[in-house]
Amino acid sequence: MGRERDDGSRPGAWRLLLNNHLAVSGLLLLLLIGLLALAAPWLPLPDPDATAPVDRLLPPLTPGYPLGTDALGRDLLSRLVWGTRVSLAMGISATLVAALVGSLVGLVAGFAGGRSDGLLMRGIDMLMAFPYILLALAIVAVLGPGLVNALYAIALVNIPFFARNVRGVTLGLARQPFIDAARLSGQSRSRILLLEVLPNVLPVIVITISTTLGWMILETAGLSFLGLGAQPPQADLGSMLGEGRKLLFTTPHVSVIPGLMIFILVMGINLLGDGVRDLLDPRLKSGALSRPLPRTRVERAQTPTLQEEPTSLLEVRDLHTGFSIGRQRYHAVHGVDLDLASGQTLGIVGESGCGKSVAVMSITGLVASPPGSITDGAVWLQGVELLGAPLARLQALRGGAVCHVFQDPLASLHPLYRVGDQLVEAIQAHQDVTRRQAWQQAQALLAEVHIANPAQRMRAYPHQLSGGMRQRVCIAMALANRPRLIIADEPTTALDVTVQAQILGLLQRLRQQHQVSILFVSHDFSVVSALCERVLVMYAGRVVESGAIEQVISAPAHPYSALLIGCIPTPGQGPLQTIPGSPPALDRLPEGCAFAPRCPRVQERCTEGEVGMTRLGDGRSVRCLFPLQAGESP
Amino acid sequence: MRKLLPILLVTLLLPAIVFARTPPDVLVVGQIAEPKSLDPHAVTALNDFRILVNLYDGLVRYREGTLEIAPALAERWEISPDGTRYRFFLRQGVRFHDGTPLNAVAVKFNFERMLDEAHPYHDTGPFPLAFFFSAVEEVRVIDPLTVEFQLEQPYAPFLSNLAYPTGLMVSPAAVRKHGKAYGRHPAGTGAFRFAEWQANAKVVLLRNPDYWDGAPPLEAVIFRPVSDPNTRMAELLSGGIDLMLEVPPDSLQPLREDSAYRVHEQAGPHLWYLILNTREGPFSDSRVRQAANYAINKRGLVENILQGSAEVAAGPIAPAFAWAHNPEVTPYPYDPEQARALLREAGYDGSPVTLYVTEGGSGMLDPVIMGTAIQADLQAVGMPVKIETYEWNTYLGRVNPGLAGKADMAEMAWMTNDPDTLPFLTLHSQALPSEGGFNSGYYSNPQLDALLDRARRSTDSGERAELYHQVQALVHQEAPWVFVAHWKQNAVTAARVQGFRLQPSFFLMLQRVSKP
Amino acid sequence: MSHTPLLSLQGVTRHFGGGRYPWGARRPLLHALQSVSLSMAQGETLGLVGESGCGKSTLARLVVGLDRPSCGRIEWRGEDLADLVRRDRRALARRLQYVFQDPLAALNPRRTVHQALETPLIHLRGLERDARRQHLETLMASVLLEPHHLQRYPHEFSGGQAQRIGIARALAAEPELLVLDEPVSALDVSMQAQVLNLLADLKQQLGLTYLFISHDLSVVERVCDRVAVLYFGQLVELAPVSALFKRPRHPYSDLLLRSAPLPGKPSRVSELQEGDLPDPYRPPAGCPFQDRCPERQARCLREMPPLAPIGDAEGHSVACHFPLG
Amino acid sequence: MTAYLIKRLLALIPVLFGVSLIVFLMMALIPGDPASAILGAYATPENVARLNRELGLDRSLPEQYLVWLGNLLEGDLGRSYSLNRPVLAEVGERFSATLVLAGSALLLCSLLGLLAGLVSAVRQYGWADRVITLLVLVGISTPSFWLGLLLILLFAVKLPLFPASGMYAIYGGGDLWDLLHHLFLPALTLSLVAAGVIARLTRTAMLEVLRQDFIRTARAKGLSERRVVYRHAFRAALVSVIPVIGIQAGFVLGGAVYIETVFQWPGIGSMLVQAIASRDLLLVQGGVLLVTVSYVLFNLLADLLQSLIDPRLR
Repeated sequence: MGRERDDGSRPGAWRLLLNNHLAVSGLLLLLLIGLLALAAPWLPLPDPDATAPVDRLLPPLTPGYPLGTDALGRDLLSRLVWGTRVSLAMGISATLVAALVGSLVGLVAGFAGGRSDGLLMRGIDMLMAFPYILLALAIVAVLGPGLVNALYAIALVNIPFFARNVRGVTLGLARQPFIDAARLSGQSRSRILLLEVLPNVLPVIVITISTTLGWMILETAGLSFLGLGAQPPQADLGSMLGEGRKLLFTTPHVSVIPGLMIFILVMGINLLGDGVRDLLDPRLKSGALSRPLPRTRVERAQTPTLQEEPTSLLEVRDLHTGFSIGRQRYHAVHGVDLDLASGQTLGIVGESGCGKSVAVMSITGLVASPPGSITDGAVWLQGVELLGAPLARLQALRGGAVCHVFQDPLASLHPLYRVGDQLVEAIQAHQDVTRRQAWQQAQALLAEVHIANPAQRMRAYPHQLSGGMRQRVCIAMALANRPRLIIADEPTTALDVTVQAQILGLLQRLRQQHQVSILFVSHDFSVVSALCERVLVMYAGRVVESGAIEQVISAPAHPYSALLIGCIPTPGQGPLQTIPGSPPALDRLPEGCAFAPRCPRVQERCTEGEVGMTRLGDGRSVRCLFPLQAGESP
Repeated sequence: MRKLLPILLVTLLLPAIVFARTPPDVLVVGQIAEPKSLDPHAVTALNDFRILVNLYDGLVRYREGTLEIAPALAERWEISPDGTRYRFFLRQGVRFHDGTPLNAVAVKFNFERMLDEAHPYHDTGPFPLAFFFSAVEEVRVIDPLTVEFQLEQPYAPFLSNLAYPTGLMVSPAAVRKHGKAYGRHPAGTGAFRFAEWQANAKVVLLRNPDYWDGAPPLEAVIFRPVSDPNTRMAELLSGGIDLMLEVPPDSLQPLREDSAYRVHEQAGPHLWYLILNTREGPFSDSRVRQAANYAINKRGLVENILQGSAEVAAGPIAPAFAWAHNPEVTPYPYDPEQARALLREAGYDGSPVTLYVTEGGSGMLDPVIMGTAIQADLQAVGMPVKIETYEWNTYLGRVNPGLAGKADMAEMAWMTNDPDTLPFLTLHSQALPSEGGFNSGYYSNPQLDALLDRARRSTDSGERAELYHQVQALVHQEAPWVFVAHWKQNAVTAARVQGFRLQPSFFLMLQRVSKP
Repeated sequence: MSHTPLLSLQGVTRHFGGGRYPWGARRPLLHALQSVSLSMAQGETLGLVGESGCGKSTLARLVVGLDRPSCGRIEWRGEDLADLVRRDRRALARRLQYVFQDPLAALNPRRTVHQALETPLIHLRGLERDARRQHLETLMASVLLEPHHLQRYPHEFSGGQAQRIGIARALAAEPELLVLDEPVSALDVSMQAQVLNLLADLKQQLGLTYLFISHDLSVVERVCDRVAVLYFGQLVELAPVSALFKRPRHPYSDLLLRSAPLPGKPSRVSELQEGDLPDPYRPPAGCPFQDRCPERQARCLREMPPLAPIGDAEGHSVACHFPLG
Repeated sequence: MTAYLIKRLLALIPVLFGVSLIVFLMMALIPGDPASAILGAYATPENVARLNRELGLDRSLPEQYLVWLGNLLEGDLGRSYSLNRPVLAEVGERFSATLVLAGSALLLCSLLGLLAGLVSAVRQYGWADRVITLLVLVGISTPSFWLGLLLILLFAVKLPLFPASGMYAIYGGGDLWDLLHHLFLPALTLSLVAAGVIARLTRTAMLEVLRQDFIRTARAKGLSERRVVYRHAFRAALVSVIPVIGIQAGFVLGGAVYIETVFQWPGIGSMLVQAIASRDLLLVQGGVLLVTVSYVLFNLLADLLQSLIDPRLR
């Protein structure tokens, strides 16, 4: 899923930002304040520095002084507007200075690595270890007070944030293959830093700016508050606050008004900053940072009724699962049916993005939701309709009657818990046993999946095991509660070929010993054929062919199956076959047969109307109007 | 998790119910900062003096409510006709808090510790204000209760210097015992003795029941440093302190109207002024200097900005020195027209001038706001002013070496104990920065020099008064400064504090205060 | 074929870490490659197979100069590579190029294909603007992409297309030898076929030499002339492809062959196959494969077998005390 | 682990050395000197020179630094000019107060931040999330120096629930309740910003972790949602939150400078402000060193805690 549409959001960045209500309110707030500040010279405001001691400390809403006056009788509204102008300019310039210097330090440290990195970062450590206000105080004391010097001080104390953030990202980037590629393209180090690294670091710099700008305005205000910033009579928000603080108990408005202004300004910046961060941070993109629900959301138009008593262990009917991202709807699974009898093995084969994983994850509601949702169909497991079952029922079945083995065993195991604890947890979730009993059961399970030294391995953390052992642990965990069905989603893809063979052998044995059914998902026909009796071939969210594995391999009926098999290099075969073009976008499925645009046998009828499944006998069916005959090549 | 929060809140709020007010007979004083040391010879700040004068006595002191010299540890004294020998007769039976007796030997120890670099306890210093007694040539023990000072030359301010905290008497035994740590283990003869000092939290003094001038009514005095004026105010309002000093002028008005508090005010020997650079720039012309004096609305400053917490100044000698003050010299009136005329006459070209402003500092009142107001006034008569603000220590570092090449005007304030000190140290031509003085504006006038020299030598107070009257008139006319204000010190006490009075000396005398 | 090989490695070793901390403790030493010697003739395709962590990629990075060997020597046409680079920083990149495993990660997401392909033309070939434009078009055509693709960003391409761009960039330098580091393992089968066919065509057209790294034996068998089997940083078998697939002599090669799944054939390996790779921080004294070897004998635990010629087929050598019959 | 600890502690030495050098240089560059600071208005060049001689400040700066360094190795931080007291005594007394304030603020901000972030993530887009998000935004957008004053005005003056300043009651008190009572307002003020930062981070980390494969595994095991969130996700999220708490230690220690002044907390922050104002080089030097050490130790503690939770870091 998904890599192809990774950056689909980019052109609509503005629109996305505008979709974020908080960010928009922040933006509006800032625009308003910014405009006011920019327009200060043309606004009908009295001179902000004109003193009138007689009119001092007038309360707000006094005629002629909408916000009242300060201790010298100066108009607070006018000072506020002019002061905001100064504060904004200060905050922005300090941020830019800090961003420039800090990013440079971070880039160089992260890219050069080694000793220069150590040296630069020790320097940064020193800056960070120094209480920042004292540092600023000392700098201003050395340079003398004044806006520009306060600006330098604030910029200096904020350099570490940029340096650290940028260094972190640069460090990661420096190990990226594309940096090696640039070196091999003959670019010099400085050019690589400037042309290859910097553009990728820029979002981080912008994010850091958006998070520090508000902070810097607060800090500058802090310095001015201590009298080290703006020089009288010039106003900035901090010095207004500082001048007013002495009067806090008697005439609070003199300090509350600039205080509120600082608050609103910084709030606006932070709101907008959050929006910008959401937009630029790749982790937050496309709504990925929403909390997935305990089960996939089901939005079926109607609850399906059972036509006939289900005979198989698992029956899936007309399953539709999709993803909603923004206004786009991606149809990952588009009407899938499958049946699996007790003790049977069924393989699902297809290329990445064909919906095979989503289909099997939908069975127990493990498709992340949002953004995923099941819009139609039904799933019966042992006679229970899973999609409509209450969560507690589903949780009792998960890990009980139906278990999962996932693709990446390292990512699938909790990195912070010992393997034994994770097994015990799985056992205790479904069986009423003591921890000691569960521990013993778990150890027996490890022995059953042929892990040497199970007693010792129980105490190991996942990262201390090899890939093959981790996958054995995952399988042991799946076996913990004597399941009827194991759903294995590409369980060997991340493993080495020798380990893959072992795991396949293990699954084969377990199936025979425990009479457990296996639903096996893979992109690799060879792997499926090593384990499964029957196979489904999926393309663009649909099953295009199903049947016994030997028959499908030896005489594929769907042109897609035939081509896919032809792509696999086998000894003594002619030139490799290829499939022209690429799979259709899931949000714009073509009418008719989804494979039609790439099919060498395409006819006009293929692109008109739904193509249904055709039964071919022998338990085989195909979704093609012109299926291949045995021995025919596409 | 969900239950934790309310429990946390309740436990934190619980002690609020038993909110303690200060008990009777214990006076809590809100200070502006923590004392540096309780060794009277080692400190220079008024904040520290406020504690010390309750812990120690000097040979002489200021008479209650005046700046006149009165007997203290010395019952009486004699001055030789040439004004170089002072003989003091000590009070009998006075003991330091550590039990050792106060006698002539102890007095001699006190002065020699400060002045004699070879003294075994000179290293318990430094003694920054020892130069107050630099005229002392020798201290002689005549008999156990008689001590004599030999001066190098006549020095009229000597007595008032003795009344200054630098002249307070410490216990030689305690100095010997604690050495460099004496400042934290003080022993004097005062109305209160030292009990406890918690860093940045409190200094506790307890009643001295054997005080020679009668034991004070208060059982204890606690000095609390609260450096933030708002917090100080909050403490006063919430009952955490009984006596608050240096209340921001704007906070005084509501307190005056509140019967729970009593506001005290007292003018003192303080002057707030602007040093003018008479060596270069526009202020080298006395007409421009006068113009500045006319242009600045001093009454406005005093009444509006300082909220009546100061009086308009006319010249270098504060009215608090009643005997030396010349009542015929009146302040320059606020007259922008006159100022403009004088500027025109002097041919001032409207070039901008630089004003040094400090952010704070002892006796500087509200320097930034005042500087800003002055800037506006001068601007109004066509003199553009550029302000440069500095933190107090940096400020002194820039102003004391002289303004030449840096600035045309600088804010300054002095509190002195004798009318001699201020003009002698800041206007005498021998006091130029290059000579080690404070004449940062380089004012030089042989006539003034002669007047000051004579006043200093004279031991006849009538003659001195006459000379200072002339000084006042002359300096007013010549306007080497802009004379702005004499500060009225203020304090607020809780209503139940009785017998409290501020002193013109700005010292905080608590011997007669009670709090039932 | 000339007598001096195009590329030869002599006793190339690479380890990471080692030495001591400032306070005296020993810094762990990781052996990535141990004394590998092999040579390549012009025009051949040498396959390099082995499991993850066996040192395949380390070897590849050494060959193209992205890394330096800890000891040993790499020669290009009999000349020391290190010397060559010292004289001309870019000399290596003009002769040897690299195609990465993850095609998208090897392209800067913020630069267009045009920028990516133009870089070697500027820095390695020093071409002028017009010449570059022409070259870019031929390059794109040679990897079967349209000229308008030049203006796109990497994320707009599928994995197969992106890998073709990666190949185009490597070709832009007009190298003689291409190091292909698992060029198809990140791709779907259909894409894999496209790329493999393309590589075969290019080799024929341009007379390239390939160092083809893969873990997939069926792919290696199709594209390679000779195969080098790497296990735990050591070369355990080197043979012409037909010889190896017909009759592997090292037990590890045999295991690899038996493990590879084939469509329609059930697995031929026991799930009980025990043992893991040895700890790279503490390599065993003898043969690294001892733990997993069914033929293990006492000698294997003590003595590391040297790579020695064996049997009938020319150029077949194996590092085993007891090679399979 | 020991090697790691030793390494970290050794890395502390150059940082401390650098910091002390910076302080020394900075204090040398600041105009004004301790003698003028002590003498105030009476600081004539003559008096200043005399006092400098007595304070031993007439020596060259490198010489002074070497003397300081030599004394430091003997455990002597010198004598404060302005307080006429050993620096170690003063700094020690002040530091314990700062530790109480900063430590409890750090504890408070971690607790509040983690709790808020957790609730906010679990109830994503619910009203609790909205309220917390808003509060967090308010927290990180308020100038803390101003907030402290407002809190005093509200909770000490208008509504006398808490004392306005100090660490213990001035009369009586002195027990733990008294301390907590005085601690509440300053610790709250000091922790608010950091709590906001931590809350945001916890929320993001939780949401990120909830997307991980091992959470899917936990669900596939049939675990209850409560267990999935609190036992599996929260612990994993902690791993990325803890180092940020370490960094927040720096902010809290830095922020203590304002807060200690406003609440008259007898800590090292307010001491340093005064020490800089009075150009008390040795006092500044000693104070900054101690703050630096504690910052680094806080971070070390965070790292140790992190490796305690995450076995991969051991």
